[in-house]
Parts: sequence; structure tokens; C-alpha cells
Amino acid sequence: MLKKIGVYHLLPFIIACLFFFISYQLIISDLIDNNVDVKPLETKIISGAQTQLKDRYARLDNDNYELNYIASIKNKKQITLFGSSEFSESPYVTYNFLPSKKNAQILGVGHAHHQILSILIELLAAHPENKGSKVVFFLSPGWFGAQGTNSEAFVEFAKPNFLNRIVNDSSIQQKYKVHIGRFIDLKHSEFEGVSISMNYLRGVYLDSQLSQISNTQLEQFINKNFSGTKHKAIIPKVEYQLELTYLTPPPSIIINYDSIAHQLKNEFVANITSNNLYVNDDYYTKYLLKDDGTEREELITEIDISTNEEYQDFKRLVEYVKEREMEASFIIIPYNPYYFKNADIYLPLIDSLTSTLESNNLPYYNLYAGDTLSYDPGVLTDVMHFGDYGWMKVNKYIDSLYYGND
Amino acid sequence: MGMIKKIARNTLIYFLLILGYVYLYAINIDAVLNPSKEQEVKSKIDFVYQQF
Amino acid sequence: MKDFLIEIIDEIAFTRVDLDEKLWETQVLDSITVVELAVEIENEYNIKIPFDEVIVENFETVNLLIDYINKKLT
Amino acid sequence: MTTLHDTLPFTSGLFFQYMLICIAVVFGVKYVLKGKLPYKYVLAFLTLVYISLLFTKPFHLIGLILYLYIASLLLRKFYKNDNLVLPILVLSVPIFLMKSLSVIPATDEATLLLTAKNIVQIAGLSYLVFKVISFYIDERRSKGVISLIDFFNYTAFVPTLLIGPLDRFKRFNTNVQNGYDNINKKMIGKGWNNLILGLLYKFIIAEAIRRYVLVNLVDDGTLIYHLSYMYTYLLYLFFDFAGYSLLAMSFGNFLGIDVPYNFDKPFLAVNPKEFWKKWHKTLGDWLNDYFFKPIFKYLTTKKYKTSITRQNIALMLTFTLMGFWNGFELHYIVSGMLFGLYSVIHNYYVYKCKRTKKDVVFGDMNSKMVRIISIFIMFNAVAFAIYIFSGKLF
Repeated sequence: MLKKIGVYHLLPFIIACLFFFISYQLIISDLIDNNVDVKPLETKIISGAQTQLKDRYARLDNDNYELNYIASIKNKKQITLFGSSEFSESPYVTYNFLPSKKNAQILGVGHAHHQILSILIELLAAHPENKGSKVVFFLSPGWFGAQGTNSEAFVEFAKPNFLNRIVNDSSIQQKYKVHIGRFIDLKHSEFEGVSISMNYLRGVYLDSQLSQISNTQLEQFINKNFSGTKHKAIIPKVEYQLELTYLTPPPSIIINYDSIAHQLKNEFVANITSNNLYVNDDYYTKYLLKDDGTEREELITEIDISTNEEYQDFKRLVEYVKEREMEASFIIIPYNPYYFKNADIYLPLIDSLTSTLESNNLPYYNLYAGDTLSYDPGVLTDVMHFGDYGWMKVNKYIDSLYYGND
Repeated sequence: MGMIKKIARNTLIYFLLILGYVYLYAINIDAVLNPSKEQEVKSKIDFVYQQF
Repeated sequence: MKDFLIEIIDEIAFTRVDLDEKLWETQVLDSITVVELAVEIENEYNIKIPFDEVIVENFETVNLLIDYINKKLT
Repeated sequence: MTTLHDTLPFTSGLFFQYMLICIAVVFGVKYVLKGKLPYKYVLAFLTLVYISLLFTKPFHLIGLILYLYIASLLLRKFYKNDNLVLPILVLSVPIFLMKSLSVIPATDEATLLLTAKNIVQIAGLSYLVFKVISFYIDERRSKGVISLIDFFNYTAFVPTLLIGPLDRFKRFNTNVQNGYDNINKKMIGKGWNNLILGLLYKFIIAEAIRRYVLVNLVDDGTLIYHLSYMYTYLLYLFFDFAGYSLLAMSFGNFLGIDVPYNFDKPFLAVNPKEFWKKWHKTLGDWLNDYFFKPIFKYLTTKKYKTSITRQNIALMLTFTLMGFWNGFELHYIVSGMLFGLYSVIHNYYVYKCKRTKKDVVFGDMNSKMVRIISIFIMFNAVAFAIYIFSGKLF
């Protein structure tokens, strides 16, 4: 019995494996490489004038949006804001308010789930353009609770052109590529139809890990030989040819932030009738009221900074921002402590964020509040998104930081 | 069937199985051979955008 | 009986066979003609031959057929 | 849950996981529990798990099996006539419902029709009904009760549920009665051989043909395109279907059921008769035993016209039925009739040869040469009929 299996199955299987390795080494790898050589790739050129000087792109859906985003990074008169679900259409949101009031050039990028890894990829894609750029990051505490970027958001925000550009840019430090590659490797089973640049980045990560036993031998073999770093030559180059636009701002206009803000806050508080959580009525009835008429209760789960994916992404982002000498600032969005009764559980995280920023000399505006005493009602319109009052505080901060006005 | 013939037959089957598995399933050979073709990357996780 | 059988096989398959000649193996009969033969036998001897008895063991030679029919008749 | 209930046999990783669990359970009961649980109950339980958790329409399938069980029981008890037309019609009601409903365009606003369609369209229905017809015809005179559990195991056996191979009750039930004794080295060896060949056929060769040839053919309306589509589709269909049948056999083997084979080098067939012994053999045998033979016998008894005419009429009817069985669409029916025509031509040729005692087409040609030419003609004739079947032309 055993002999039969050995002779008719084990032996053929071993011979077949040998054949496969030999034929791969001799013929197939050559075939692929040759095939690659005969198809020289043209550089994809996206060109045009900068047209988007305010407002926001929820996602960078087409070449024109990409072009305007890259232009926004390159244009040192324009500020680029990176954020997620707090970005809305309200006239008080920074990218609406400051452009309309004082002709400032400000573009917002992102919507829900646009987290640090996606932002880092967008910045890396603009590596040749981003030296000294003016950028503002809106950090949501929810990102850290979500344990990093999810694969669906990655597919949505990590545009093929951007990834291709990162792969082809040899002046980008390897550690950033490894960082993206690690994410792709971690989530690779969740992707369908992985692109070559994704495979390349994954290969960069796997190469960096080769000394450690992280994968099976076969998988390593496959990654190294077929889809890893070997085929960089066939990833198309992407170039943006930009014509920047500059607005001339009217001579320093002084905006009375405090009075507008005060009025907005009073209106907000006066309009709430359904609750005493300082949450607007619509949101409250829609999300916080359960079917039986009682109030939903929710607590924040504690997180471990040392293993938190989003926190690792944050540290990489700070490194990169420093390296590129960007004029960067960070806005830390609070949780509503009237609703999240244990909001103080995130204070250590917020401390780590601020101390990292301080040690890197990066300005930040921390609105996080661990309890109701330190929370300024009206900053949030609900439990985690800025209200108009909150936006006015942010506008004042940005105006003073980037335009030197109070 | 003779012993040699059977061994040869099974060797061929295993060889084609390995080859086919690697090229059809383990790697994206299409992407390697036709890099110019735009590839659509999808996430298998059907993520519903929620409020929280 | 054997004359009838040899005659009828000749009529159906255009072949004159001996008593021990193999009918299936030499392809004198096939799955179509064997049904005809069965029907002819049914009519001649007034017996019923179900399909699951139209098999090589009963129909391979004329001699076997004669045994089979006799068994059916008794 | 919606995705779970889409797991048709051999279509997803989940199905293979289910099969592996089944095999583990059966082996576990055999070796760990020393076969204390009767095999047929274990088999029925595993099948029920599949139907209720993974199959698309669990209640519809169970309902169908119950209908067929009760119908064949009643027929066995109360219908003593030799004429089989009525029983076959009664058992085929679900097929008629499904096939005729699927011809009516689905765009119809009549929601009643859509609901009706939704109820009767069950994956694997035609195969199930064919199995039950053969069961009824073979067992209608047998003594003793046929229990629901035996009937259920036979009709709903998961590896062959969707598209065969079509097994026979007597053969299948002998395996079930042998139970754990059937799970032996020989059967497992056979299962393994079927498994590797089946995987190769279906998931490697057929998939490669589909992915790299079939979908890349550009329909420019030329003859070249239609010819290349014809041959590619034939090869694809063969490797996919034969691979599927081998996998069904393989998992059957691992569970101790010696599922009959369906394909055996069909492209080396020299004539239609041999072809149907090599291509989808279990269907060919079924049509021969339960349709061709009774009709031909009926015509012969009635002395309808001459012998050769009777043969040809029966052949033509049989293959036309096969066409209708595939579906009531025109291309299926024409393809079936085309296969009928092939058989009629060949049958007439054999008749002529026997009658004149010489080969009326090839004369005294070298027999090896005749064989090669026959294979060539047969292959192309099949390719053409399958091309019609594919619905590419109309």
C-alpha cells in the first residue's frame, strides 16, 4: 500500500515539482522578462492648469482631480486639508469659509475612512512636489479605535496612478514603501485583482522580511519570482504637468472670529430640544435614540498604542512630514464626553500624539476633552463631527498660523 | 497499464496541476504579461460605510 | 425452435449463424436488433421478456436463447 | 447567509470544505466509532446539512423530493398497467413546469409567473427527475418497501446532485447497504486518481481554455471566428464537464459510493453509438434504457412500417427528447435533432452494410484508415452539433 502510494503518487509528485522548478528557471522566467522588454512603456502624462482653489474632493476620482490635488500640494500659496467624515458642505468649514472671506486658497481632500495611511500615500505620490507644502491634518480619535485603514478604503483612496508614482520614485525612502507593502501583505487575502504596483510594494516589504520566517517557502518563491520587486520595469511612470494658479488676496482682512463663533454656539445650544448631550436633534433621534425610546449608551474601548495600526501610520506620517519640511499642522478632533462617558480613556493616546508632535516641533490644535468639564459644548455637532462653532475655532487657528492674523 | 506509463502519466498530471495552480490562481499572470491593461483592484470585504 | 431462431436472426441481422456462434461479440446483434429479436420471440411463443432479461447471459448464443425460452415456457 | 446559500456543488471553496468535513465524518464514524452509527443515516444527515445550509433553495428541493417519493410510491401501489407513459408524465411534471416557464421571457410584468418560475427552478432538477424515473421503472415490480431515507440518499447524493453522473438506484443502494465496508484502500485509491484528473480537467485545462482562448476570441463575423469558437467551445465543454464528473466520482468514492463514469476519451469514438458510450455515458444509457428501447419495442410490436424505419424513428425521437431535456430553446432542440440525424445516418449505413455484406462507403479500404477517417468525421460532426448547442449561432 505505502509502496504503491510512493511509486505512483509521491514519486511523480516530486518529479513534477522538480520539472516545474527547472522549467521555470530555464524557460518561463525568460519568457516573462523578454515579454516585458519588448513592450517599452510610455510615461502617462496628465497635464493642465490648476482650477480647484477651494472646496473639497471627497475622493480623487479622475485624472483632473488628481492633477488639482498635486497642484494644491505644489502650490505654496495653497493649503491642503486632509480629513474624513467631519468634512461637510457647511459654509463654515475651513475650505469654504476662508476662501470666501479672504480669497484664501484651500482644498480639502477626503471623506469617511480617509485615514492616515491613505493620506500618507497621497503625500508620497506628490513626493517631487511636496517640499515645504502647507498641509493640515484632521485627526479623528475614531481612526485609532478602528485599528487602522481597512482594505476597502485602501482601494478607494490609493489610486493606481499614485501607487505607480510611488513605485517609480527612487528618491522616496525605502521605509515608506515597506510601510505600505506591509499593509498590502497583511490584507492581501482581502484584495481581488491585485495590481502590479501593489505586488511590487508587497514584494518590497517581503524582501525586507526575508531574513525572518514570515511566509511559507512556496509563497516566498512565488512572491519573489513572479510578482514581487522583479517587475518594476513594467509599472508605468506617471507625470503631472501643472500650471499653477495664484489668487491675489485682498489686503489683510480682519475677521471677528470670536463674535461669529459665540453667536453660532448660542444658536446651536438653543436649537437643541431633544437631549442634554449637546447633540443636534436630527442626529440624536436618528442614531442615539433606540427603538424603545431610550438613549443609546456607548463606551470607548481602550487601545494599546504599541500595537495600534493607526498609531504606527501616524508616526510614519510625522517622519515624512518632517523629512519634507512641510508647513504642517494637526487638528485633534474630540469625542463628545457627554455621550462617551469614558472619553478620558483616550487621554494617554492624545498625550502620545501631542508629545510626538511637540518633539518634532509641529504645531497642533488639541480640542480633545477627557470629560464634560473640559469640553466646550458646540465644538461638535454630534458625538464626533465638528459643528460650525468648532469649525470657527479651527478657522481662527489656521488663519493665525498660516496667514498670521488673529 | 504498465508501471512506467502510469508513473509518467501521474507525473504529467501533477506537473500540470502545479503549473496551472501557480499561473492561474497563485499569481496574476495577466498583470505581468499585459501591464498596459488597466486592472481593477477590488476589496473582497464588503464594507458598509456607517456613521461610526 | 432453433430453426425459427436462426431464420429470424438472418431476417433481422442478415447473417446465418450456428447454434454456438457468439451473437454480441461478433456484432451480429446490437442493442437495437436485440430488441427486435426479443419482440419476435415474445410474439412467437407468447411470453413476456422484460428489458432486464435482454442481457448477454440469455442472448449470447442460439443455444442459450433456447434454454432461456424453455425456462420461460415452463 | 445569502452568500452561503449559493454554494452549488464544485463551484466554491466552501463546497470543497463541506466535502472534506463529510469525508472526515464518515471516516471518523468508521474508524473511531467502529461504524456504530448506520452508514445510511450518517449519509442522509450530511446531505441534509448541505441542503439546509448551503443549497440555494432548501425547502424547494426537499419539497420536490417528497413529491417524487410520494408520486412513485402511489404509482407503485395503484398503477398496475404496463404502459409507462402516464407514470413518466406524472414524474416529469416539475421538468415541464421549469423548462416551459423558462422559455417565457422574464420581463413579463406578471408577478405570479415570476413567482412560479422561482419556485420550480431548482438547480439539478432535470437530473433528479431522470433518476426518479429510472428508479420507478426498475423498482416498480420489486417487493418490499423502499424507505424514504434510501430514496433520499439516492436522489439527493450531493456529489452527483447537480449534473450527474446519473446513477441507478439498485447500484447505488448496494453501495449504501455495504456501508463502511465500501470505504477501503481500493476505493480511496480510485477516488484520489479521479480527484487529481478532475482538478486538472476542470480547474486547470478548462479554466485556461476559457480564460485565455474562449473569452479572447473576437466576434468579427467571419467563418474563421465561428470555426475557432466551435472547436474551442467543444474542448472547453469537455474538460469542464468531464472534470466535473471526475470530481463527482472522486468525492463519491471517498464516501464509499462507486459513482459510474461519464466520459471515456469521447473524441476517439468512430460512430454516434460509440460516442454515446464515451460522452456523457450515464445519460446515453438512461435514454437508451428508458426511452429508446421502450419506444422501439412498442413500434416493433405494432409492426409499424419496416424494421429500419422503426429504428430510425425511435432514434430520432430519443435524441429530440434529449434536446428538449436540455431546455425548450430552439438551439437545444436543433442540436438534439442533429445528434438524432447522425445516429440515423449511421444506423442506416450499418443496415446497408449488413444487408449487402460489404462496406457501402469505404469498400475494401484498409481498416486502420477507415478508423482514422471515421474518428475525423465523428469529431467534426460532434463539434458542429455542440456548436449549435452552445447557442452561438441562434
